[in-house]
Amino acid sequence: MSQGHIENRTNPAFYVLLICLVVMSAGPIVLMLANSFKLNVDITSPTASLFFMPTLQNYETALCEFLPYDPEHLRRCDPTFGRALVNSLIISLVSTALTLVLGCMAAYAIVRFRFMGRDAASFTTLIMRMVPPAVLLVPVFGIWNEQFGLDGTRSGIILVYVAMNLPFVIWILQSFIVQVPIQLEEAARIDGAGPFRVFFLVVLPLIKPGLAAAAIFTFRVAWNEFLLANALSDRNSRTVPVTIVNSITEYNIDWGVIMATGMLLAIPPILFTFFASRQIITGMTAGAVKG
Amino acid sequence: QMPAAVYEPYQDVTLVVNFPAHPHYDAAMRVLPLFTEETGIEVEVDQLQYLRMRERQTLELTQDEGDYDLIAYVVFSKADYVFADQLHNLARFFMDPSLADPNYNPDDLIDGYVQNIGVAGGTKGYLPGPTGSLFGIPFGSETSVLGYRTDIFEEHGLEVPETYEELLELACLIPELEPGMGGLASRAASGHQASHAYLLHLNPLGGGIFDDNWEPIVNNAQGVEAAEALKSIVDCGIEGSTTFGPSEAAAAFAQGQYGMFLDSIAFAAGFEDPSRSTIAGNVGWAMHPMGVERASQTGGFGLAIPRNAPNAEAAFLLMQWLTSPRIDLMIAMEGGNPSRFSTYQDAALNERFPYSATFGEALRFADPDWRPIIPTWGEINADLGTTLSQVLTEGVDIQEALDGVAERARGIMDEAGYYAWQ
Amino acid sequence: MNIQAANRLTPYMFLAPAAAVMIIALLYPIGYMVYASFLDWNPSQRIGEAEFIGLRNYINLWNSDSFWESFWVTIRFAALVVSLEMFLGVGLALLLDRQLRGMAVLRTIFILPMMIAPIVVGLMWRYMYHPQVGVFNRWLNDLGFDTIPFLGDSSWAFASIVIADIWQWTPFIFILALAALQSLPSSALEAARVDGATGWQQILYIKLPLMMPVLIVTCLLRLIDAFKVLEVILVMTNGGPGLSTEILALRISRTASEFRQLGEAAAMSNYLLILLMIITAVMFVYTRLNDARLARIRAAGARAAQAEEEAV
Amino acid sequence: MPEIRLENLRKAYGPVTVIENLNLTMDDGEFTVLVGPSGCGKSTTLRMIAGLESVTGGSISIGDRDVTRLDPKDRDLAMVFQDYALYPHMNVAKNMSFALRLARYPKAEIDSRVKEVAVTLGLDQHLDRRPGELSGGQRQRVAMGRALVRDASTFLFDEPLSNLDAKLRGQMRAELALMSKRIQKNMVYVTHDQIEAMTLGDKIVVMRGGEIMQAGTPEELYRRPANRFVAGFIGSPTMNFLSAELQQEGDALFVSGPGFQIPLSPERTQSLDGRKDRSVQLGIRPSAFAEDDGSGSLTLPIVLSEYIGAQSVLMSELGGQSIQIEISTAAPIPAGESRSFRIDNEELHLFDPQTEAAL
Amino acid sequence: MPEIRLENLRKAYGPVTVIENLNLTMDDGEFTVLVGPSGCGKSTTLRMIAGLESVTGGSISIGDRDVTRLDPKDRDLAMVFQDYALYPHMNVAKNMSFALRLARYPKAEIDSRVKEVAVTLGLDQHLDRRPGELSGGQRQRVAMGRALVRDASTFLFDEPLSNLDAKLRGQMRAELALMSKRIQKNMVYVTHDQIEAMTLGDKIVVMRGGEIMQAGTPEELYRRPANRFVAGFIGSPTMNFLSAELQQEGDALFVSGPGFQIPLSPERTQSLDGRKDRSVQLGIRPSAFAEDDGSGSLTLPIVLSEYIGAQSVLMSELGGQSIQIEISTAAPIPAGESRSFRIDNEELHLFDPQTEAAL
Ligand SMILES: Nc1ncnc2c1ncn2[C@@H]1O[C@H](COP(=O)(O)OP(=O)(O)OP(=O)(O)O)[C@@H](O)[C@H]1O
Ligand SMILES: Nc1ncnc2c1ncn2[C@@H]1O[C@H](COP(=O)(O)OP(=O)(O)OP(=O)(O)O)[C@@H](O)[C@H]1O
Ligand SMILES: [Mg+2]
Ligand SMILES: [Mg+2]
Repeated sequence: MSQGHIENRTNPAFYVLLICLVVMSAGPIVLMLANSFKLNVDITSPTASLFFMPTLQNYETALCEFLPYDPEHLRRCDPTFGRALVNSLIISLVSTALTLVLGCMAAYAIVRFRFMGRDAASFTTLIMRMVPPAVLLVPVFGIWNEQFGLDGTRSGIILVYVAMNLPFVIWILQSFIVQVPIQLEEAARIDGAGPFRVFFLVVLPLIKPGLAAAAIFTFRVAWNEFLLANALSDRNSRTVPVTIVNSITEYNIDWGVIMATGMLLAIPPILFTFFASRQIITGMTAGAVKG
Repeated sequence: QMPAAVYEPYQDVTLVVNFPAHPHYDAAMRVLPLFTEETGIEVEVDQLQYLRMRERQTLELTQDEGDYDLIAYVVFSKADYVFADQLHNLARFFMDPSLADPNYNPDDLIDGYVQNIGVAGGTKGYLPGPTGSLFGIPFGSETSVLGYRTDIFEEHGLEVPETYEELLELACLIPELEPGMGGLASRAASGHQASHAYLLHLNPLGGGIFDDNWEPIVNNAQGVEAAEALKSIVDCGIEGSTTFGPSEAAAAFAQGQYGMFLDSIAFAAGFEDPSRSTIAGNVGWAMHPMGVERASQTGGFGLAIPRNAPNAEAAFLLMQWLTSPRIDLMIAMEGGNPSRFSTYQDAALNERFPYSATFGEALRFADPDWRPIIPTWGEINADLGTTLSQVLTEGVDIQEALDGVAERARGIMDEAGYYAWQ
Repeated sequence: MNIQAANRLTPYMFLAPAAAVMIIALLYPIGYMVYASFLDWNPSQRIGEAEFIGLRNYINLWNSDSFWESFWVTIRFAALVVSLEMFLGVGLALLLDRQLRGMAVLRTIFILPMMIAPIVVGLMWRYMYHPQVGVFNRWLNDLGFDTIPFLGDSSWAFASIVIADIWQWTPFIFILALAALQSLPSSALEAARVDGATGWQQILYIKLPLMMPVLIVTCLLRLIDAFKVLEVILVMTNGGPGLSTEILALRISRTASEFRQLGEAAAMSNYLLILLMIITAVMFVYTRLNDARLARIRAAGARAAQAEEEAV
Repeated sequence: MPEIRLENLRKAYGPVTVIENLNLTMDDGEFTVLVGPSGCGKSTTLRMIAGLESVTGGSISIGDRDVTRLDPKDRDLAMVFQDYALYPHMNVAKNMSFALRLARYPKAEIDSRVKEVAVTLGLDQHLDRRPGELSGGQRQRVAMGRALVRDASTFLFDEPLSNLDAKLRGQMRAELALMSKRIQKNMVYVTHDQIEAMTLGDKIVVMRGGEIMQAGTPEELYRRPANRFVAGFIGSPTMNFLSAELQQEGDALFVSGPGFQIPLSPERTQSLDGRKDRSVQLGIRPSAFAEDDGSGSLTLPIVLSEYIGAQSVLMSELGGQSIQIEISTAAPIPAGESRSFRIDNEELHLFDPQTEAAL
Repeated sequence: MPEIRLENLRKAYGPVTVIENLNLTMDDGEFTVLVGPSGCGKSTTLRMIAGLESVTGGSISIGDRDVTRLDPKDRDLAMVFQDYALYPHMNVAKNMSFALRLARYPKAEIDSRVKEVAVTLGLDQHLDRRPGELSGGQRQRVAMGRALVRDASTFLFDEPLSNLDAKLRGQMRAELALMSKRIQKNMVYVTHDQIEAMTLGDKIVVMRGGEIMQAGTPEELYRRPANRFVAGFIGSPTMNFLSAELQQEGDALFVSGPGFQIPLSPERTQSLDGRKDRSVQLGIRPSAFAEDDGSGSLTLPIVLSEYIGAQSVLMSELGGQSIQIEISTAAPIPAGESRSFRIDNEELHLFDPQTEAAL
């Protein structure tokens, strides 16, 4: 019943503010986009203006292996981008899905059950989030290699991403699960659902906004993570962020290509965000309980 | 031509090599298919950004069985890898008649490079000497040279500087002659970049980081002079140049904002590329100017064979092939950095890259000891770099700053055990 | 509210998969790392080869000026960044919590900064802060002002990384705050409107209190992450000028990879860990105490009520 | 306190129209009760008056002011929500005082008002509980309290007593009646309780499927329902409906059906002139039956008998159609017997079978 | 279907005890109705039977099985929650079929059951709406439907009809009565509606402050309330209570107070022997008054008169205490007059003023 709000006549100041904010937020990205269509000589020029000859050269470089022709400015095509893209997609999606499922199960346990070691579990989880990846790198590499035999595999990377993101997901979802009216769970239990079905059939659908927000973030981390991916992946499982830094050598920051690759690289997470953020909707529990 | 019989035993091998993302290696990779063609050995290249490559190698080399047969390493990795006994001593291969090419002509390799990059175990541990031996072969190495704007120099009738006095004078004269233009483009950003720029001047001006007993001497008169030189160069640069890394410095020069540029030869090609540079055709090259001595920086990459390489012999064959005179030239023609004097003298190459002869000449003065290649260097370097950054941006007193660096460096060295024998 | 007599194992079953993953892939390596902090260990060694040196790493750090300088830079950075981001992120969420056409696109735009690879973000900002080429200084120039040494002066550099971080991470708070907002019971808001609450009052008295659980966790998580920011600053300033932007995470990563002293890096991150644990524990204890206090008040009220009822 | 006028009010959720062309004026100080079957649009109407639901068409004005697009906070009204809508994070006292605190009432006054209302509602023991720690009825009382502490010019109540026990409900009803007399504010009240509707309302509005069927005083509705629907809806137990025909015998008009033939009064006969031999719907309230001693017109078999203290509800049959009878009796009437009843002519309601309008 | 036994049941929330030592047996197939003032612990009792609330003390058994610590899903019961607790992300059909789907009923059967119940509840038009798009009463019906489709051995209803209109409520009541006859399952039903309690319950349990005041058949409770509380709680309008004294005059015993003196029957006199001259509480139901022609014992002034179709509720005064009278009248009785009434001796209830127990 709560759907038709009275539309406030929106203040014009709201739109002005909104436009300012959009400019602030998107400005750097627009600049990036613009630069991705420039030659380096234009990018680093202190005098170049808004007007420049757009060129697709940078994109040609980034995507050379997919092009039916050989771009003439390019002397050699790095053939790993496509493979890295596939790896990145698989690793990010799988690890996001796993993290969410495992994470919200754990969060649910912590929120809804009283059991021995509950606070300890919850606190430890948070602590684990605090360790910087830089110091984990060497132990993780050693353990993955020598003890798990997972080095160079996608599963190895997925494992570490899931572990790294779990504390975040567990903590953030806790606060969303708390808000699900407990009466719904009670109703489901009366209807004969065991704890798992209560969770998957009733709780999970209702924390969609929280899940979506967590998913956006988890996906983003998995998609952009660099340090561990570099250490744990081999040629075949390497992800895009690792390949992109190849364009940054000490002597030569290939601005155009980096911006182009950066833009291309941002497309999957943007699409992901776009669809995930549609799940952030209001009124999930409208009409559920009276009170 | 090497008889194919040498390669026969390795027909089924696929070599995995680890290369940095670097113009020289890009050039090498364009030539690489020829190797497979000639020898039947497959090669897979794993290319990474050079710092990442180093990180990965560090981890990889501790394994029992490694992934890589042949690695390219950054010069300062030499100390770590050799110390941890992770590289093959190349003597083992050069002694093996079934592997070593009699026409390899090692004398032709640029000594400065070999000493700096390839040899370990001699003087001070990281330099050549009676106790030293060879662990790697330079491949994609660089040295410092002076680039200048021929058009500007011509217009104002300027002489190409031969000595540091001339250099420093010009560095501050150009901004006066050409308002808005900086003198000498230099790195200056906090940390490694500032330190690097400082070291560029330290040796030519007669200074050094340590004396022969590992006592820090950065704070002696020469050290201070080098810092003053750096400061005056940066001060006579364009606004904001204190944040420049090499790419910004190069970009500023390429945009015509500087009259001179003193850094690695690796930048030369970029200045001639109109998609990156507005000054193509107007760049002249000269040797690194002389202070009390001529000493150009050396650095870059070398090739080595890890101890845990699955196919060490075949890897050696590839290494030898890549650094042979014929292929060295071929790679140079593709835009790589030669490792051999003969290559620099090659007429065809000079025709293609007119500055090659100058570079070859500069390399005769390549200094392998412009900074220590020891495990504690990373920390000292970072400290030196941040302290110099404070000198450049906050006007901290130079002597005081360098005294501090020396003191802390001594502490670091002490802890690492360098004074145990005293 | 729950009966958990029937199946005491249930919570453990829910927890088990996540716990297993975290123990294997996180706790175990962390154990190594804690152990490593007592070692003189360089990454070319295996852990067994490293020398045990007791607390020396900790003592060295404790006596190191630059460590403390980094430490304070980190604290300043985290405090500033997190409070500004919370403010902006929550504000933005409140602003955009309405039905407008194209809202999905608008939200995506605001989330965008978080989605760009950190290295690219760092480069972009370095580019924008560039003394000649950067947009900011070029605007200043065009408007006739002096240029600003965004990255070349220690205070400006600090401000610059704060701005970049806010730009990049406000979306994090924004998404979570938005999700929290959208999960609010709409009926309470309707009641507030009827009760005469203005927009601000609804925010202050209804929305914010109801979002609080999410906001607290968000703030905590962001704080933790702010202590771990690395790539963007690395690319932008590499910690400079001087040590003005060298936050601990950067120092840790450099100690591990540049200085190759894993033991010291581990000790440093343990210091950081201890600090964060203290912050978290304080928040934990505070909320617990608060809850307990409220419960006590209510219990007292209830007892009084019961006593009265019995007396009647 | 000015009058509220709804003009051509329309509300649709997408394709579903739930309020259709509603016209209603609630006079200054009037107590209006909305009744109607579940889902007929009572809450929606209330929420539109409150400004919580956007209006699809038509207009709402309070006094001379068109408030159709005004924000709830500017309409100066208090409301009890059907689903309570308590603030989950505030205790009972805070819930009740929220509006007053927003309006910056002095603290002492807030406290005294809250205290007073809480005592009336029997909530004074629970003032520092959160809603989650209350029983259903207690929550509803908090919702009620939140409106009662206020000074608004209009009060909207959406089934405010549905979850209270009879006694409390009686008290609250009395309280509301008193209040409505005392403060003379506009009150709009939704209820399913006949007694509430009858005793509280100055005017009762019967709705059905988003339309108003009849609006008038309680007695009007009970005595002169405008159509079959209102007749069936008002009064409990509900009116019995029988298919019948109007038959003329001489001057007299009879309603007759299988098994019965009841003469109509002369006035009735006159007004129904021209309808003779037409079929009609005959409505008789269960309470219209009175036992008589055999002289009455109807003898009915008792099929089922329910005794609810001092009163009996009987199920019977008339011409194959089952009817309900409610009479006061001292003792239960056993099922299976037959009894004789009479019906007052005034209590006969006739409706057109097609239009369902009263004749 | 086996009997449910609550033994020494106790429930406390921290320091607040809400159920105190409850003992109750609900027989196999019995329809038990819980009534009591708001907040007395009805819902809590129901929820403990369901297994949703942990038990602080005592035990619950169903048949021979002690279920005190059993999970709800293993108790085989269906429940209508007071606050509905609908699954907001499922449409009406999904809500109703959830339990059946969990139990893996064949799809065709699920569909037919849901369809059937939905028709009964008048929800068949709304099967694919989400709860958020329903009116309050429609939601309550969905909650009801969710229980009705099930095959459970015990049904728990927590005020399931409170938000429905009279007509629908009547239908549903009939439906429930039928169902309880037909399927002979245990039903426990919480309501505030007297009619529901009286007509549906095989047994009514009156609670107050977490304790049982009286349990028995509806007639028992109405005719022979065990104490003043039950007497006041059952019956609507509520019983009038007057402070009085027992006075003996000769053989006859009188209850008398200021302004009245009513003789007691000889049986009564006998059973009250030994109490003479003691003060008592006299209870008279409003419906116990009957008009007579002046010969009666009481002449009362009519202070206020409310006419609610076929019946009048009168406010009067007796010895300074206000009383309520309900009588059937054809026409409204004007206030201000005085009328004469008689009271059947059977309808006089006497209570001990201290213990409140019936005498
Ligand atoms: N979490 C809680 N903490 C303290 N007291 C509580 C809590 N939950 C319920 N109570 C109290 O327990 C008592 C019994 O509540 P219950 O819901 O059983 O009442 P009820 O008989 O169903 O009332 P209603 O008819 O109003 O629904 C109430 O007085 C209520 O205030
Ligand atoms: N969001 C919606 N979309 C479609 N129909 C809706 C929506 N909300 C309400 N309705 C329908 O509007 C009608 C009127 O609803 P309303 O809540 O006004 O009924 P009501 O008269 O208050 O009923 P009740 O007595 O059951 O509370 C109902 O039939 C309901 O199903
Ligand atoms: Mg309603
Ligand atoms: Mg209840």
